Amino acid sequence: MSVLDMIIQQSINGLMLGIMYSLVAVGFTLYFGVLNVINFSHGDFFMLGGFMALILYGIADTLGWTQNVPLLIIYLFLGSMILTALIAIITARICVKPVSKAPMLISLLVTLGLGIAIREAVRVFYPRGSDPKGFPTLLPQGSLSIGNIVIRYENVIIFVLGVLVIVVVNYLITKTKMGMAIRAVAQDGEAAMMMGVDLDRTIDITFLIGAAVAAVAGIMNGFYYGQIMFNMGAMMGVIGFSASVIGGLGNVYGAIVGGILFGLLETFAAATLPMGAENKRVFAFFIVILFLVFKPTGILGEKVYERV
Amino acid sequence: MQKRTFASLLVIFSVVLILSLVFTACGPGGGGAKKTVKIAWIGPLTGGNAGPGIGGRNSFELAIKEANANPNSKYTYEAVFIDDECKPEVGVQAALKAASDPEVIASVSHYCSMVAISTVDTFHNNGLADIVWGAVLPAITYGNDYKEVFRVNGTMIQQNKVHAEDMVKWGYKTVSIIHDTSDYGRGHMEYFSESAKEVGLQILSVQGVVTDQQDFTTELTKIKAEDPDVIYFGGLAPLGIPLRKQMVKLDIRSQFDGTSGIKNNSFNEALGPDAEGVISYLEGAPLEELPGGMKFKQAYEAAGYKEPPEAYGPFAYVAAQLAIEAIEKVGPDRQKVVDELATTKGKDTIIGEVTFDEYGQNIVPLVTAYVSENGQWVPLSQSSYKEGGTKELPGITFMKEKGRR
Amino acid sequence: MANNQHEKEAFRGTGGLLLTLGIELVLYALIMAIFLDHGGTTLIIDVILAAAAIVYFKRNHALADKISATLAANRKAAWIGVIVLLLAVPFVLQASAYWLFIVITAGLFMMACLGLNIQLGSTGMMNLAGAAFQAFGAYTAGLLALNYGLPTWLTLLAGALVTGLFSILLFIPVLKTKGHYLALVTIAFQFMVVILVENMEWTGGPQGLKNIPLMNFFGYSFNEPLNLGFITLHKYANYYYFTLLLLFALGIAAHRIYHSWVGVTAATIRDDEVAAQTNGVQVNKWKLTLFVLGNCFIGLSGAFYSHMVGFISPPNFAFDKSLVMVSIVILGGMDNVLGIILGAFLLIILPEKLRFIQDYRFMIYGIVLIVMLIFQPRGLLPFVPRSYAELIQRYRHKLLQGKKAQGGQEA
Amino acid sequence: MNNNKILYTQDLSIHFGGLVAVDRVNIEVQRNTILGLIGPNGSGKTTIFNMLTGLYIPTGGNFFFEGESLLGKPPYEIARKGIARTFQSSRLCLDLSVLDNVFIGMHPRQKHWLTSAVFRRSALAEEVYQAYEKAMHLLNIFNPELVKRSSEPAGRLPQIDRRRVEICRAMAMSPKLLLLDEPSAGMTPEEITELMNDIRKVQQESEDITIIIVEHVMSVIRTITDHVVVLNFGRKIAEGTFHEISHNPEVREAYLGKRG
Repeated sequence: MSVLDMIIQQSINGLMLGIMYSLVAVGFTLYFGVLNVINFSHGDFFMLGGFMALILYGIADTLGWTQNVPLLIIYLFLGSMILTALIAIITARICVKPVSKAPMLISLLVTLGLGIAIREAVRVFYPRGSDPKGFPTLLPQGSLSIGNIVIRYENVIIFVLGVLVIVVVNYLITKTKMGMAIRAVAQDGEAAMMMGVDLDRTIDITFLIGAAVAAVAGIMNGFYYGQIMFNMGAMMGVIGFSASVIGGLGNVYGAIVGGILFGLLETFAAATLPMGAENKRVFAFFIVILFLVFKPTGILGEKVYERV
Repeated sequence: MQKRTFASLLVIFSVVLILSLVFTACGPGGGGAKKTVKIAWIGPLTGGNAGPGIGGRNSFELAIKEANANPNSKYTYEAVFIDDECKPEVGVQAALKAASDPEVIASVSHYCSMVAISTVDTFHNNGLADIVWGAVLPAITYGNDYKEVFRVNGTMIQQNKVHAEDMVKWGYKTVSIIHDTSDYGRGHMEYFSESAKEVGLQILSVQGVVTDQQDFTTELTKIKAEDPDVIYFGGLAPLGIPLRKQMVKLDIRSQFDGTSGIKNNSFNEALGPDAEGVISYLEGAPLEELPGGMKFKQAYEAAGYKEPPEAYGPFAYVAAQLAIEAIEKVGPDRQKVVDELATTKGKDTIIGEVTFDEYGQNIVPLVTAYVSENGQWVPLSQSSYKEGGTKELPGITFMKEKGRR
Repeated sequence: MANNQHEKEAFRGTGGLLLTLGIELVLYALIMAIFLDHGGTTLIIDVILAAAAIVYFKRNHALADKISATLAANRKAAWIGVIVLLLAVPFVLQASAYWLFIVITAGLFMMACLGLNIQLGSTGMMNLAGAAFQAFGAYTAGLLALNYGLPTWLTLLAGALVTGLFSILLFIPVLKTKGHYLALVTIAFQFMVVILVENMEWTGGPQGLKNIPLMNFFGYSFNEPLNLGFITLHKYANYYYFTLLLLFALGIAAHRIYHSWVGVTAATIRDDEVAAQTNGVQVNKWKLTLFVLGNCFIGLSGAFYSHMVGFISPPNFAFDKSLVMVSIVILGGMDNVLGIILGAFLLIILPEKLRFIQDYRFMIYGIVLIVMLIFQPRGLLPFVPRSYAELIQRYRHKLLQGKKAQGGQEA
Repeated sequence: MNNNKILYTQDLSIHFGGLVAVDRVNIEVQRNTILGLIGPNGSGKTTIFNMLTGLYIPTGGNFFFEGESLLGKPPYEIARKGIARTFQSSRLCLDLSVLDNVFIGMHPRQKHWLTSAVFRRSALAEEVYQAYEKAMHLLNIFNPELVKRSSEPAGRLPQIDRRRVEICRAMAMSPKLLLLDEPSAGMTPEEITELMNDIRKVQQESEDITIIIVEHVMSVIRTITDHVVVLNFGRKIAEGTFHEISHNPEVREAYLGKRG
């Protein structure tokens, strides 16, 4: 393998890793944009999405519905998105809404508590929940070789699907009436309420979209890595948060940029630096801090003048 | 008015005081003909390592139940389970909890090396026998001269020595190492590298990965370019599974060898056919080959445990048996039990003969290679992959294709 | 002043004194019973009693006011009572060193959280890297003691100071970011520190530092049982008393800082940086000073831990410990020294007691956290407006004495 | 002459991106006078305050306070030179007590910090006592009621009292120049009169204080200012006494819009 081949192959690896991060990051951007909340339980909804799909697959398997693979995949995605979103809306009504007006610290801690509760509930109630769980292989497994570079069909599907999901989310919140309401709340909750926007419904919808995207990310994560685990959301949450900040909190496309940048940073740090593999996160987080200090609005965020 | 509220407060106060005194006085009451002796079990019951932890706990409990069912035993045994979450800080508290209960006479403790190494002081200071049932870091027994610390399972040194020698036997020449950065992974990497150098294996690269990592494509892409005969992985199943999966996806067909950390059911369950041909090394002899092994297996199943005993369950079982035997012999006295355990020599158990050296380490003569075949871990020597068997290890096939063999 | 009004409503005389001491004794008995009880019955009874008391006092404000007035009127006696009862803890827990150890651990959390409170509660600087700063203190003390054999008092001091110095490393991010962004900076820092410590040789890598000398002050080893002549206490009694001493010192320092210009300045920076600046506050200087000061407290707790347990390793200082610290500050009550103590007590000791429900423990921890925050979002003991009565009284007293002396001279 | 000019600006300008908020404004303020700064919304009055207090750095021009250029100085340093201000939307710390809010105004003069707080309590006590007396005195001028409620959180006070506390905070600095940004916003005419009387009282009490006041209520400007500057779209369009500017056609146009 030549150096160039290696760079290209590692870039592909970085892109794949990055799109996984992007899918989680988009949720953070959404919650922050609307509720001004950093939802630390988001990573755990991501995990929950994966487990929901696994349960649904188990049901399909016992009923013998596994013949038609495309239909099965659609069933897994839709089912898991709906179930995860339902749980998200219920928990949001119970725990997040009562503190949505409280200081940021409180909402941060509430979502942290929610994350712990979800994670532990999965571990305790899912059969042998603390073990890693294999995820069914449903996407085509072949690959395409260009010279020494190998591109797997599965990767292409996941990447395209990931970008598509983010584009759809962007469409939903910038082009539809519902999205307008969401953004109005983001700008000024009270003013939006006076103009007839139903605040409760908007919060519900935000959690619906956020959790559905998290579920998609969880399932794709399962397809890509072939396993899911109850605690996979914790680190993913922190990285997703970082990626959304690098991209620019509040900007949906920023999530793609931030996620992919974080993925590439990790990949190349691991591939090129001495002791890189074990220290790549140090490097990536260092870059995050630099961003926060010198460009806190992120790559795609707009510069905001602080009103005095 | 004032007087009345004051009086009622006084009444509440005295009631509470009495109540709390009553509750503290009512410890678990004695009674019954036999004296109750407590034996502690410490290991992970929550968190990522709860799987093997629960297997160990069940096996331990099985030994206690068997002893209680035995009409000849002099005491009634009570198991005390304490969760160490696989965190050193919690482990120290757990050990202290066991040690500060005077009724606890011995402790069968720790699956995670990190925790085991942090608690040896606590056990030593309290004079409580600490029989390690899963942690493999050599320093736990060899790093001190505490006579309270014993270990029934082997250490990384023995495991990796045999492993490296076997690699040469199979004809491998080059190896790439991936390890997790915990003490477990790093320790395995160090001892393996040492042994590998001694037997003349060439190490192409060593890469560390953090324990909550999921994506190994970067590291594997590098390894693919190195084209080794075998990939050695030092780490536990939660990392081993995605690593193996991604290895298959990247079409890396070198042999995949792991440490004892991947020899558990979840590895086979999660990977399905992709686990086929993966090798793992574990101290001790396979259950099926031992006199009491099948009996243990049957008893475990008969006791109705949902979770499998996992790789280290038998060790926890044996550790409990050793503790019970010592107590039966010298009575419920911590010091005497420690002294008695130290004399253990050539005792027949389901994990083979147990002999403690001067460090309290069981000098296990056996290290067994297992191979994943049809979704089960099978001793390599009994599998179709054995030399001259019906199947060929993927690494061998790969080397033949490349013309290296 | 308002104080006088309270005094009128209080129970007076011996009755008041007895009530004060009685309340303390009841609370003490209730808490100690939790430790001594092997199961969880006492805990459940206590929780029910506490809930009943809260409901009762919410309906019956007059009585609650009366009791608090009585406590205020008997302050000296109340403090003496508290001190005596706290000194008695190792005697009560003589049979269970484990619980004594847990109490000390909670004490160390209190120490760290007093520091965190200076940053988070008083100044409004989010710090989710508490555990990482604790690691600086712990490793400094451990390495100095292991490699150079420095005495304990020096390593403890060095642990605190080096942590403060290292936190200056973060000064640009701390000054330039706020709110969520500062939260992320500290999260990133937390992960960097743990990964680095794990991957470096001289910190012992993942195996950490072993055999760190236990505390020894001028020849007195804390590792020996504490012999008082009439009774021999467990060796942890040494650590307990030392923690108590440090906590008293640090608690009083924190309390005094709170009731001073520094506290006012910090609170203004927290509530409105712009207003602070236009009133002449050097916001950056104060933020940095208080950030460093808070980290010194945290570092000290880490150094203490390494000398108590004798073993430290990277997982000791993981992210979830930082979260626990922040939870303590927020749950106990931001910017309230007593709140921190209550918060640490609840969040460290209760989960330990909840061990009897093993598997469900963390799930319940999460749920309890949510429930508490929803119903008591400002913490259990919320921030109370500063009172200067004590300082002013003190000066008036001095003034009065000065006048008397002067008057005497003139005559 | 120069001695009497406490503050003057030279072509003071600022723009945000493409928007020119203040364009070459020249203002002179005489010592011990009250200057009124008026103009329609968005004409740059508050922006000028923000520049004078160092919150915004001007992109052009300069300004001098007591003969010294303060351009580019950080806000805290400008405050220490003797410029205090209030804000359009009150910026009290609502959780803190009234007293604490006034105390922060004395920040630059306080001498006893960390070490005194922990170890030298009596030295601190003396300073606290003096500050306390001063704060009480100030609060008493504005509203004796405030003295009684001084240990309550500021957030519990009615709007008018909050403004009074904010002015007390600014006065606690013993400033030479006080910038009041719409102190009467949201008040009834009676309340406004009351507040203006208080401000007059304050000015009479202190020996040396100059005030710049931004106001929309013309009766306020008429009754208390000595001199008025009118801004529109970031430019100075007129200045003079109230009488003079009220007859200036350009000013009328700016306020009422072009007719016919």
